[in-house]
Amino acid sequence: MSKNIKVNVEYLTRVEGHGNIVVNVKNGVLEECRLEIIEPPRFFEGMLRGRSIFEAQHITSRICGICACGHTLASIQAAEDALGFSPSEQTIKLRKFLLHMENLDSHILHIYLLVAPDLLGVKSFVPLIETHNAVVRRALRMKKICNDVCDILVGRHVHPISCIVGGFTKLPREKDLDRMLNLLIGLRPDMEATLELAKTLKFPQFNRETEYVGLVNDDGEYPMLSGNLGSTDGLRMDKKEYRKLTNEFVVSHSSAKHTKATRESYAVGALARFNLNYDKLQTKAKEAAKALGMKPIVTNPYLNTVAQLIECVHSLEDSIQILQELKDKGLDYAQEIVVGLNERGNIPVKAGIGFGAVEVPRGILFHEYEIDGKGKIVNANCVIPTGQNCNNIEHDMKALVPQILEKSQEEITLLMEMLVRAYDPCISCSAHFLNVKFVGR
Amino acid sequence: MKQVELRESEYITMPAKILEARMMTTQEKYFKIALESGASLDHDPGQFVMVSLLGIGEAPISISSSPTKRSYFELVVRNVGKVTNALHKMEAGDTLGIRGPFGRGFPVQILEGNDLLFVAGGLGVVPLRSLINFVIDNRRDFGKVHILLGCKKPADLLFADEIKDWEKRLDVNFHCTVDKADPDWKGNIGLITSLIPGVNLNPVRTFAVVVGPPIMYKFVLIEILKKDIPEKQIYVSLERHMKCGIGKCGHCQIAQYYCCKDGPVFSYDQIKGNVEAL
Amino acid sequence: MQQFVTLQKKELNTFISALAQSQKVVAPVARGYNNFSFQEVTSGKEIVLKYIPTILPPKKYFLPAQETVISYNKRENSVNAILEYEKMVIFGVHTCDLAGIQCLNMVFADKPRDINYILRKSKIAIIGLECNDYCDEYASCNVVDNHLPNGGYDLFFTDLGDVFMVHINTMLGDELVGKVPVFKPADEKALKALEALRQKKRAIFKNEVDVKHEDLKPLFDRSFTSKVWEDLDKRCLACGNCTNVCPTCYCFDIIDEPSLDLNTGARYRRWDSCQTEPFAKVAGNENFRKERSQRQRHRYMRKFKYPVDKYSRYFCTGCGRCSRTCMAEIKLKETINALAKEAK
Amino acid sequence: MRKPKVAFFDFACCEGCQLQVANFGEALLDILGLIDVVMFREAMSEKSDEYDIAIVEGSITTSHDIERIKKIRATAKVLIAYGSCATIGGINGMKNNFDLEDIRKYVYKNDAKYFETIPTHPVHQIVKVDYYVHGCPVYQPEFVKVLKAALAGLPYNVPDYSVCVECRFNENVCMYDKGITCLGPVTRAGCNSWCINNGNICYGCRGLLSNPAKDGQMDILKKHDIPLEWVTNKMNMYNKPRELEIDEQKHKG
Ligand SMILES: Cc1cc2nc3c(=O)[nH]c(=O)nc-3n(C[C@H](O)[C@H](O)[C@H](O)COP(=O)(O)OP(=O)(O)OC[C@H]3O[C@@H](n4cnc5c(N)ncnc54)[C@H](O)[C@@H]3O)c2cc1C
Ligand code: SF4
Ligand code: SF4
Ligand code: SF4
Repeated sequence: MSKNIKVNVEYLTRVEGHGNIVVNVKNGVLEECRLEIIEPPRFFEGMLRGRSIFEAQHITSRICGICACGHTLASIQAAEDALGFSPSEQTIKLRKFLLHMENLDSHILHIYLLVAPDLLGVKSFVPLIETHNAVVRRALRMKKICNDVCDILVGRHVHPISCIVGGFTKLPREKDLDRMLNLLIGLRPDMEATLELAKTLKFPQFNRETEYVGLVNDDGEYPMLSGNLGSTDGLRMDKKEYRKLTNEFVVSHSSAKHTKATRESYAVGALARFNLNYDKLQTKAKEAAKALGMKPIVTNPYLNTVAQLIECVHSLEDSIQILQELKDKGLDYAQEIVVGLNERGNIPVKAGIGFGAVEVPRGILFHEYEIDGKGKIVNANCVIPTGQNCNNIEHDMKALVPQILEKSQEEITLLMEMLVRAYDPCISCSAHFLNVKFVGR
Repeated sequence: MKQVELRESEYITMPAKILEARMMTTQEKYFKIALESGASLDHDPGQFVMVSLLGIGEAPISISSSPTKRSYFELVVRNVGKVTNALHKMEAGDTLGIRGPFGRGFPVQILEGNDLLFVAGGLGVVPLRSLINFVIDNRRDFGKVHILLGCKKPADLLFADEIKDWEKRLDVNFHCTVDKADPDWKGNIGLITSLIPGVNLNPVRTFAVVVGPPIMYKFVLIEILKKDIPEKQIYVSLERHMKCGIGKCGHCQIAQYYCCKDGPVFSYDQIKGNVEAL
Repeated sequence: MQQFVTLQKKELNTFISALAQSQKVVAPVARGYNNFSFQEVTSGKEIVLKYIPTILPPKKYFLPAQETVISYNKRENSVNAILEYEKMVIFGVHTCDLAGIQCLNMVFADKPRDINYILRKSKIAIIGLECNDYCDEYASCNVVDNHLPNGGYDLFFTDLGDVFMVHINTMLGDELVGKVPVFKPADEKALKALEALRQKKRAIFKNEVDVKHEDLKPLFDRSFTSKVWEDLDKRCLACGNCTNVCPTCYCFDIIDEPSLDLNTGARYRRWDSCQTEPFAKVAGNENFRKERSQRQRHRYMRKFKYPVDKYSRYFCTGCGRCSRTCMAEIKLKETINALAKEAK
Repeated sequence: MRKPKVAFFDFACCEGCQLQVANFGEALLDILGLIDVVMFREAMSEKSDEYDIAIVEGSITTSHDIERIKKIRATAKVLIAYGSCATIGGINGMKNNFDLEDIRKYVYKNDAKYFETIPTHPVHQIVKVDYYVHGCPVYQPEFVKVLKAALAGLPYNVPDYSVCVECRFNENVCMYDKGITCLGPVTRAGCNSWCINNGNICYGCRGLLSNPAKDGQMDILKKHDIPLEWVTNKMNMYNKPRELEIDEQKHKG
């Protein structure tokens, strides 16, 4: 068997940000296989220097419009950690809810608009408007509901407005809670239909032993907003030590830095969380997992999409539960904070370092800030899920290509693209922060 | 919130059809329009209409034809923005909406029997033409008639054919000037103010009617006042931003006057000393 | 029809809740930081009785910030005039705002009449509420004579401690009172208390500026070229807040908005502000009020001079909103005093 | 009538503005009824070099970007700058607060040489822009307005009055009443005072008014005892690249 294959996917589509895939097979031997990230660097990290720690959220939210709420929450966590400020129970609850909405929104977008076209054999959701109109409408409807809930909760989903260091500048009123609850309860039938649809979809078969990394904790809650770092290889450490885990290094072909933990690479994201914390999922989510034939530990990266769907069920149900609790207890509106006053001494400022580790749709996201005595940022670092996954994707590709060499070049290309897309890479995010360690070329 | 349909409203437009449309200069387009109902617009010289294009907006445009023309009316539109640009794309056979006529036109009853001095600069000839043609159509009812016309260059001259006709008439004293001539130009060269001193008139029984761009008024009025025409006998037509045309929206306000309702024609006496008017 | 009735204060809730059963009721509610706003209420408990003028005056119900005036269909070449309205009761309108509504009534009843305004107005019942004392230092209702009720309401409430004295001014007011059996005929004692309050108010409310009521207009007649406007030019941000909150500012823009099919659509009017730069601009880049000083002068003239020439009435109600809302702290009373000082 | 072909392009940005399109819900299908989207990399694999309307997101930050945007301009009949990054430089412009060499070294250390960068430019500083949709992110109702205008071939005028106007319509308690500065008075409206409605201040993401009242603004700061630095600092978050135009005008003048 001597075959030459050259795959060069420029401007990978249906992912957020710019990426290229390069595969080079000569005489049946894989010579080159890599994922290039070519998003223009935006220097967020450099730009943060000298800004007030209270502005970090506003700025870092703009790293990525898709996971803006995730960046917001990670940034706030790091900032509050640096300031030694503990948010109230109510604030934490609302933040968890926000994170769920982001998770739901992002997963729905990914499942329906980015992955489904592959599985249904078309180039994008646009042809589906003709062939699967009801499905497209459902997807858009579900997405809109998440969006509407975010509008009520934080002003908007893309770059949330009211969620800042210290708490919320505007708390939902009683009728707002009702509106959100109604919207989410109304989402249930569409979620059921989505599960039914998922049962009919066929995913490529490919397994590779992988180390899965995510937040873990000892209470009964599926950890998203807080916890320690853990892995399926048994790793466990405090979030402060995240650099030991991520071991970032730069590779020449990519403007996103790569990471590795105990093995040569690791994976983060819905599948990692599913594998690590399956037990803590909401009952309905577990039922969904069963129906979809998912049981930890799943090592087929293509099934990340299915793990996302299971998380959707979890996020929806957990959100409804949180809303119910908030409604029963009632919100304390005295906690509504005035933006800007924090910067003027409401929250005392001291020099320090703070860490944020939050499970965002694509995996664990780290923010770290060092501030001076005036609350100005002197150093900033972010490690983005896709940056962590990049290395793992390359290892997956290297394992996958020899298994599918028999296929046509188009099929190979598609399978590679689908693999990358399964990770739901957010390349615009990952290209923006490159710091830490650089391993020379 | 309830929404109901109203049978009457000041904002309702009358459907109208363009009978004829042609470019007059590079910037101005001429339209001959008739109401679809067949009714006459029945306007006074100097009044204007709101031209409505659905989905685009409305613009106040002076009626250029004399009310003696009953079955149609004429507009001349300069292309300056959204509505006027869209109007320029329209041709004969197209329909548009009309509201009006609005405003107070020239006081024809007062002018009757008197000598008249018309001074028009640039686009000012458009509204003034409705009065000039009305006077010409009823020539016997008026005294001496002087027409002074000015524009930037010969190519800007509007209604050139008609003007030739005015020029030829024995019962009209006509002069025209351009700021900048071209080789074919045989007439006067210079600002319109230069024509005024040469007019031989009797200030006691002369009424001056001046229409032109804002900067023109100041200088023309100085010259006219030098002729000892009483302030009450000088009329101007002012242009202001307008939205409703019925004296509510506030855009066209000059002191206590709404230009759309109390104007656009004012006597000098009415507005002199008003720092915002001239 | 009884002229005066009383309502036990604790019964206000019953009255409002009962009214809210059958129609929309709006009343002042708190927005924090000593700001208030007219909002829909379903019970009397939400209402703040002691409030300073709301952020937006009740004009927002009479002349909505944005309203559709026509809808159209291009393909069918059809144009329909539209009225948007809502039947409602406004509770708690201060005397200055009653005056504001009266001013708007004059403008929109002036020919050609504005049908939209007039019809909408006829669906709104107005319940006034007396101010027993000054709202704050920005108010100047005395100089324009709006500190005492001068009509313009269906019912008028005066807080007399345990009871409200309620003046029934119209048949509609009588109907409202008749709907809920909580009102009693006013007794002698209550009527005396009302008279005493009015007396007391005459002592509290004093001319707020250094100019007498009748001298305001002549002052503005003389003030066209005042230096005071130059000073405002430097300070004013031209943000338009002062006109938007003014109960007697009614200028608007007319805008077409096609629907997504690009065939149908609506033409609506929307509040506009003479303080913004493009307001008086015409083609050829001529702007008749280019400078902020000219625009500020225009605003003041539109309160103290032009309407007096036209309607023989000051169009400032003394509510103080423009001063309260101005970030640059341009204050109406100060401006008037500065003009007066200069004129001396 | 043939449906106009629309292509989306992204430069340095967070792609949140493109996401705003996906957030329309089912109304998106109505929009897609009017136009033929031939390229939308975030959600579509189809590619095309033929389009009538180019919707450009993101700022110009490399010399490669300059070439690319020029090509897009040459192909498109209508170019819409979409989102603050494209219309005013936006958050990317914060980079211009620093020395470029310095920031490159800070972020990429020894590898800085691989990452070429130029000062952040909004699109109109490089090529002609026909329509602007300001905002970080864009306000969907305004985008719909602009799209309709572009399809009808009509101009869209971005409001040249301040955010305060809309803020008053919404009856928000003014931030200055709370003792806080807000860029609303100098920022052009059109977002329905989105941030203030939700308890935050205006950061000026839609760009400054054409004639902001500088003196007045200073006055206010003095009155509220707010250091000027605080405001310039906020201004420099979104509006820094504006200086490049002012510099240019100085050169020309
Ligand atoms: C009483 C009166 C009679 C007029 N007669 C004629 C005429 O016979 N022929 C003619 O070509 N023009 C006439 N105009 C001017 C014409 O109304 C404006 O040029 C037109 O409204 C501009 O609209 P637009 O949508 O094309 O421009 P826009 O795109 O809206 O704006 C372009 C410029 O015009 C200004 N403008 C906008 N709306 C108006 C308005 N309603 N009034 C004045 N300026 C405005 C804007 O401030 C801007 O500077 C008249 C104006 C008035 C007030
Ligand atoms: S001018 Fe000022 S004080 Fe007078 S009515 Fe208007 S907002 Fe109130
Ligand atoms: S909060 Fe900001 S936008 Fe609103 S009125 Fe005050 S300054 Fe203007
Ligand atoms: S309020 Fe200011 S920062 Fe917020 S969206 Fe509007 S212009 Fe942008």
